[in-house]
Amino acid sequence: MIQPGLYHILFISAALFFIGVYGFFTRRNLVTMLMSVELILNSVNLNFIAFNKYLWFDKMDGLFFSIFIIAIAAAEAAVAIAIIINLYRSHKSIDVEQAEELRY
Amino acid sequence: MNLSLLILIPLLTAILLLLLRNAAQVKWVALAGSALQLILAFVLLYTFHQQRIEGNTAQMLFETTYNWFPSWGISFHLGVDGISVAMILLTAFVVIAGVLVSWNVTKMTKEFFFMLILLSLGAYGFFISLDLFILFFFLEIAVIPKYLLIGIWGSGKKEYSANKLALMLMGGSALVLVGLLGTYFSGGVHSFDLLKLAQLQIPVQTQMICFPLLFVGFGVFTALFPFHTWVPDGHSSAPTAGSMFLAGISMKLGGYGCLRIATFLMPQAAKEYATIIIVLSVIAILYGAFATMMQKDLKYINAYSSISHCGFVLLGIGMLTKTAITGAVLQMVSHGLMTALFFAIIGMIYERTHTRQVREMSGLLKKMPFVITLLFIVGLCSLGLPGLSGFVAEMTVFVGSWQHPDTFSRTATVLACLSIVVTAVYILRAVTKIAMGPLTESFDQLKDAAWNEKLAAIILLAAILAVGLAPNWLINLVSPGAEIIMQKMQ
Amino acid sequence: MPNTTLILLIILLPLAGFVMLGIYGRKFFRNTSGVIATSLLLLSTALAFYTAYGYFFKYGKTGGVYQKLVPLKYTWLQFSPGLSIDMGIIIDPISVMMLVVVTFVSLMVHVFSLGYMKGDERFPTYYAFLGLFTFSMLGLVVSSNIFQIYFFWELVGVSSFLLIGYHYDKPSAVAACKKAFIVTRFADVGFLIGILVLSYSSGTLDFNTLIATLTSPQTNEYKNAIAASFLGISALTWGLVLVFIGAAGKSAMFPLHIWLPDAMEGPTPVSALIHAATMVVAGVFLVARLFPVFAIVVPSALNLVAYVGAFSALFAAVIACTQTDIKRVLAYSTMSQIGYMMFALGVSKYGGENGLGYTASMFHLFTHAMFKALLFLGAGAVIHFVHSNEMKDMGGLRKLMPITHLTFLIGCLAIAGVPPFAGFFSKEEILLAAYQHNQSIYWIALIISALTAFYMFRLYFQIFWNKEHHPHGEHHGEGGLSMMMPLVLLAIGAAVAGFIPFGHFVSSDGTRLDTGFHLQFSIAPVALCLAGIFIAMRLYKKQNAMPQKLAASLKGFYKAAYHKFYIDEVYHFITKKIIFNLIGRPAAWFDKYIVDGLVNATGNGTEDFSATIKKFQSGKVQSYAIYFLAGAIGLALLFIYIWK
Amino acid sequence: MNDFLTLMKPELALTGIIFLLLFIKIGKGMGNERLLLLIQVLLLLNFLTGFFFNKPGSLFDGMYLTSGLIVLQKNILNLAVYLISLLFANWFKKSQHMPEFFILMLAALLGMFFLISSGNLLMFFLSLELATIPVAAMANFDLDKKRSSEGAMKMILSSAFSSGIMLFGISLIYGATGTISFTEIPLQLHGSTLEVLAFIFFFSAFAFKLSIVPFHLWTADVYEGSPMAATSFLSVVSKGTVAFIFLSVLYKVFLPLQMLWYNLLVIVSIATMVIGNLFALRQQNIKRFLAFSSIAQVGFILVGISGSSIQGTSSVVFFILVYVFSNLAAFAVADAIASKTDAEEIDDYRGMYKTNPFLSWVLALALFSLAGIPPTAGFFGKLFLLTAGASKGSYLFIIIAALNMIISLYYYLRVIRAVFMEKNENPIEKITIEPSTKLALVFCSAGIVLIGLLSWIYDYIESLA
Amino acid sequence: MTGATIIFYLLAALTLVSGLLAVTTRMIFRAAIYLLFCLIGIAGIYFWLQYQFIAAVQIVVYVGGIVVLIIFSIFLTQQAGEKLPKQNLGRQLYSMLAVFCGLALALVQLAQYEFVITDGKPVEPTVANIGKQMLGVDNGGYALPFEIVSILLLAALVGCIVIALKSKTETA
Repeated sequence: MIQPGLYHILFISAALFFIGVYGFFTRRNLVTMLMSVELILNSVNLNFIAFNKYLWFDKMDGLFFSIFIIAIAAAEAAVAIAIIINLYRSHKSIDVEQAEELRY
Repeated sequence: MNLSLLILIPLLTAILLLLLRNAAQVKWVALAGSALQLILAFVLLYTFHQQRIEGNTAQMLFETTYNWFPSWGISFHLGVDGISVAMILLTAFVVIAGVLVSWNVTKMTKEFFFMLILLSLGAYGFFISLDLFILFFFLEIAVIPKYLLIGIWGSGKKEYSANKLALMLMGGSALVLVGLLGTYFSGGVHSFDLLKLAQLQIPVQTQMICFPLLFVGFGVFTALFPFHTWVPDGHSSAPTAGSMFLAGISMKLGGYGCLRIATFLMPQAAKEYATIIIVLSVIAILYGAFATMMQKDLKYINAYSSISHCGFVLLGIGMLTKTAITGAVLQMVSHGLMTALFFAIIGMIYERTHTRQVREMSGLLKKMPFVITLLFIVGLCSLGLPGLSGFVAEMTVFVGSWQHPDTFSRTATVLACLSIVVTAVYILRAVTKIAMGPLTESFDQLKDAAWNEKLAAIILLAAILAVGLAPNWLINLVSPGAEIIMQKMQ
Repeated sequence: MPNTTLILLIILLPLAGFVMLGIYGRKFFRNTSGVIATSLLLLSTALAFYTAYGYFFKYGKTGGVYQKLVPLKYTWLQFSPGLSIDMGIIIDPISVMMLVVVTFVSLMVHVFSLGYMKGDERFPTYYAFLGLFTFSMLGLVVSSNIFQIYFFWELVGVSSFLLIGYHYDKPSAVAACKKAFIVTRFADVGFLIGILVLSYSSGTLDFNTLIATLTSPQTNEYKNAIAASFLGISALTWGLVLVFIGAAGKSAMFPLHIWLPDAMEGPTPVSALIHAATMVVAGVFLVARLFPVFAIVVPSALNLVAYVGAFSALFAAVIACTQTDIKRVLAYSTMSQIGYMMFALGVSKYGGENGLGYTASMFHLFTHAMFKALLFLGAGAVIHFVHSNEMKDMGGLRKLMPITHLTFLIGCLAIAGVPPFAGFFSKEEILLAAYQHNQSIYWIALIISALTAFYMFRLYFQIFWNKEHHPHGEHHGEGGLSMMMPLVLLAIGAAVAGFIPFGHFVSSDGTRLDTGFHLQFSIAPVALCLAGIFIAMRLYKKQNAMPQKLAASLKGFYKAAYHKFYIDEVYHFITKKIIFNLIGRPAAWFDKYIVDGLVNATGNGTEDFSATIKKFQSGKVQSYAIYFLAGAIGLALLFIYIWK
Repeated sequence: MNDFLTLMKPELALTGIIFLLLFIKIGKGMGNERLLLLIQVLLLLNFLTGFFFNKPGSLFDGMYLTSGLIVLQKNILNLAVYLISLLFANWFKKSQHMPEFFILMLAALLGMFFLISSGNLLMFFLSLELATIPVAAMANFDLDKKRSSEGAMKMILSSAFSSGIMLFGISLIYGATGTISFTEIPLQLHGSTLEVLAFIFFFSAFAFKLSIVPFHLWTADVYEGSPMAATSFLSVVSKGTVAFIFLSVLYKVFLPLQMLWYNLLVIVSIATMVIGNLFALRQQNIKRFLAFSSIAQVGFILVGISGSSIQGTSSVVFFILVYVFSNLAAFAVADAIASKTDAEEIDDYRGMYKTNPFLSWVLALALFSLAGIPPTAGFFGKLFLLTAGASKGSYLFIIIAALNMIISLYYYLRVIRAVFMEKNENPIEKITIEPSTKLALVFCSAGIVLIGLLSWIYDYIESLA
Repeated sequence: MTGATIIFYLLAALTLVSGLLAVTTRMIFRAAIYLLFCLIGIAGIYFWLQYQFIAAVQIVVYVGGIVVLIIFSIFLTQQAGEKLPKQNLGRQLYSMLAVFCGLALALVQLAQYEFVITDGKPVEPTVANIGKQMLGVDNGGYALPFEIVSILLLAALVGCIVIALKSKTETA
């Protein structure tokens, strides 16, 4: 095991990113899809922090970026959940495959 | 003479039409507008002639330029030479005749005449513009009126035909557009101005790309084989005036474009591609003629024969001699007048007999001598009888084509000549079947032409005779224009 | 000098008649149109005679040679410098002769028609058409420009079309006029291409210049025209042969003759005018017009003319012997006689004594116009009387129609070549010319002259002798003065025209040509001709069974001749089966299913494609996301690894 | 401080309106009709003030940029929103949550303003989210319709996903260049493959917003499900905005990668035109139809963008201006019909000309403009796009683009055919439209006809570009 | 092999494993809990990187906010004990393929890229520094983004209220 550094974190973040993407592709439950989105956003955050820490420590752009991402994630999650709940009311289901009325 | 009048008058007529409520008013306003166009066309002819006599030898007369999108190198640049004047005269004649034969349109009268006038606006604009952009603008402006004329007021499988026509013509203009853009950028001056571009030496490589685009694009309009299939369906489904405009004017836009833009701007490529053009046009001439022979519907007959006749236009252009090009322009004028008259007459017959099937008609000469006599005359014009315009045009094309001494062009000319027999066959088959023989009983009560129809027919016939009996004025008008195109060739 | 205005008037008066009667006839001149047209033409004829007199006896000759005068030349259509269609008038012996013939015969027909067409519904139209035809024919004969001749050539064709189809409600008439137009049109294409070839070779369309250029071996044009060749034949030969095709079409030479018999569907006076005396000789006239070029430069083309003419003459004569419709007999006889004129030209040489054939041909043209018009008008009178064209409905008419009988007999004698009627002299010269230059044609010509006599008298006897006629229904005599007068006038012409010293006026090079009468030489043809008459008399003077027996014994040959050697059927096969089925139908099919099909297939294909890809828009948001990522990765891969 | 007020005037004005609406909503409330009138007046004023006291400049250390062109773009968007408030009056009056709808719409518009003005990636990202999330909520405003919430769900999830991808790209750009400022990024870009990857991930967010194939699949579903006002906002305003910022991002920020993005644009624009057209071909639902047609339109916008910077910019801005009029008019007619008769299928429009000539003509004009037929402005718009795109000299590209115009004409004509030509026993009843809507429709029609013919409009845009 | 290294690897393992489980487990409630662990793992990495502030924000917003929101919504919409429906195999395979390609591409690109390091003076990410810059107006101050986010949150709130209040208006 070598000394962990930038690349390690980048790899972790990339892996996490694609784990999130995988979840987004395969989870049929809307809430779990939303969870996958959160994973994606978190992996990006990790990227920003890592770059800020290891490369561009003279400014705090990466840091601020991640802070704002977190805020946005919250807002997005709130609206998404509101919509999901609304959908649940009308569809009586939050299975994404039940919501395929609009197509072709 | 201010050329923008040619645009303004149809435009004002169209706007006025929109404001009217009463169908009778609409008709008279449309008639007045088109009469004004005709007068204007004559004034133009006269002043043009006057200018030439006074020794004004500029390529284009009455040039006017207005600023329009200067950043693109677009200007509202108008001007005419003899070729354009001839085409404008043709348009004016066809328009007034078209308005007259549509006198009995009852369905959406206002919209109908509005579309007709809009179509004429497009044609005038096209013929007088010296800027490729506005030329294209006017070319496309005419597409929608055509579509609606066929689709709303047409008959038969009108929606299909209207669609086909609009799409194929748009396809043609799409190619034209690309060709124009190529020209625009290759010239190096970033200008759409025809005269400016003409002074440049467009690189041969660009010419080789842009010429076919332009030629085929415009060729679609003028029924270049194998892009002609909109012609039969479109013409046969259109209302009478629509067919007249389509065949009389619209198809000429293509020929004019091939000549004025493709050939004029890109002489080297025109030479290179001449063989292909000649082959295609000879195919169109013969194949169109033979296909016509098998048609049973009058409008189809005329539509297919238009393919054959427009083949002469392209043949003339492809031959690239001054006489042949003059002949091509003459053929455009002649075919425009003749086919408009033909369609007008078909319309009159159809309105009375409610059929266009040749085999369902017989002996009509007895009941409507005026209409049928004109049918004879126009048929004879179509097969190139001396004294009518078709003869003058075709002979000029033939003589011009024959000036090429090589075997290929000679063979092409001979083949093209053969078509006049086939033309005689199909014209006579149709005309004699309709006009002669025992009268079909159900047509016992038919009436001859009404005043408006007579007037329309006589106007067109007068033009046909004017070209056919005294062709020299037209040739003298046109051939300097052809001369200039040929000079660029050297 | 010729008076241009007067000559123009000759041509334009009939045109005036056409325009006036064509537009206003039905309204204002219902009954008077015949008189108007006839008087216009009378004036025209008078002027023509005056002009002929002036030309032949006053100003035509310079230094003993008849000149080609061009009193009028107006550039009608300028193609390019040097190449233009001029509307002009050329005055030379043959054109002047034709002016006289055309106006005179036309006048006769006009007069005859006053009675013949009386009461017809479209009386004004009829005279308008006659006027148009006369105008075109006159324009044709005075043409100074080869394209001008084509111009009037076509007009003649169309007026012929109109007149043949005059009884437009009769399907057979419609078919006939169509056929006439199309067949001649087909030949005209040859003419047109020929014109193109000649014009390019000579660089001009003007007759005088054209002939001058092509017959003088030192000009460049001449050298080029001889040098340029296609398929091993010089351009000039091609040009002349093609022009001759046009001429053959108009003049009903084999195998382009098929329209002529059918053209008899037109009113009989029309047949007399167009299909006997004037239009059909246009071809001969055309060859005569270009004769110097034919004779001096390309004798091979002239040979073709000779053989085609001779064959047509024989061929038509054989068929004429078997026909039962009197007008058809006359039609075939016309074809045969024109064949005579043609080969007369064909065997001729240029200049002096050698140009006898030329003179003879023109002479025969002249006399033929007289007696053939006479025969047709006579036939018209007969048909008017019995209301039938078929010989079987006739017979014994000699007492009922004495004037007709007499004049018809004169016509028959003239055409058969019995001295001293007109036909004898002209035929004599032709035979002489043939004998001098082409023996084989001479023998054919002899046979034809016997055949001619036979079929003409077969006709004559069947009409006027044979069985007794039992007229049924009302009886209206022979027809009035208007019908009889032309017959008499023409009969006089047919009787005495032969005595005109034709060679003094018309010869290949314009010089005076003395044509003598050679007794020894005439014996053979006259004997043959009398034999023919005798046989016809034996067979047809009394009603008997011999003709049938004879026909039966000839079996196949008779049948073939009766069916005109099945040429019509061959044409029918070629047009209907080959052109329609093998070209027209496939072209229409190709257009409908291939060209149009491709266009539609493009449309349908696009729609189908659009329907197949619709499943990508599945409504599944996760699939969308997969496409999203796949798209991004795909583009990234493309631009990182492939398209740098 | 003075600078702050003038430079950020459009944003401040919008914020003011948002809060005013919020207070009205929280307070005693107002009748829908009066409130709508108030909003319309406010928006009109907002639009008009956009023309005064403008000057170029930047604020917040270059985070916020403005220039004549940007102001113009904002004005165009303002105009579009004002037109929306007029055109969909029918729907607004019936809606129970009109003030909230406007709050969200204006918030999104505010986000768009910031987006156009953004000077660094953070601002870009935040305003993009601000421009998206409220729209997703708006999409759900037909609360009792299943389709509406399905559409909203698809939109919010897709956009979250696309944000994730974009952020990943941005993080890589940040890592590679060390800056998020638009002015500094181009100095640090060297065209390495990581940058290519980052750019493409970044680009995919634009592609998502602009509905570029293959990132477009959400579009039609969301358009169909959403209320017409939201749909038109999404298709006109939102797209226009993203196109605007896309221009400056490509021309300025990623200038060093020009070769890359040119080729990229060629590929995706061809794909977009073709796929958009092919899908539009067989749509029955008018909203879906317009959705796919607008995808195809984006393909054309990309052609223009691929051209050189000045002509590309001006032609795209001009086209968006035209597009605002044409697309809004089309949507408005569809909405007028749908809100009265529930007819959303093209077949329902058959024979409409008999009963509703005015609406028919407006629809026809709008569709012709979208199809690019003269004399409508769409012709000029498309032609300028193509001309700008042709400057790079790739004929095949332009030919494909031009041929796509034919396919698009085909389906536009399908609607025209239904309206004008086909016979129908029971055409749509005569529809009475709100006077304000009628006025706006007339205004749109006039715009469609005149914008192209009056060349100074284009010249003005070009002078700013 | 220092303690820090070991801690890092442990945190990494925690993050990745629980992340993976969060997207694969078929018990929805467990998925939420795995997500929680994953987020905590990330917070741990932030701590490890000595970015305490962001770590704190992570825990407060994510763990305290979003995950709770998610769990609430799970309760609202689904019985907690129920197993999630299975995704069809095709979709899974395609997803895996896409994800694998993406991951490979990203890793390769990241690995081969040589990042440059700034030569500037490090700025300590202290709360004071962050706060100052967050509310600053110039010199890279983040006041404007801050305001944008606030508007966004406001709008999100309005949107959520409208959408979520639906039942109330229905009953009213």
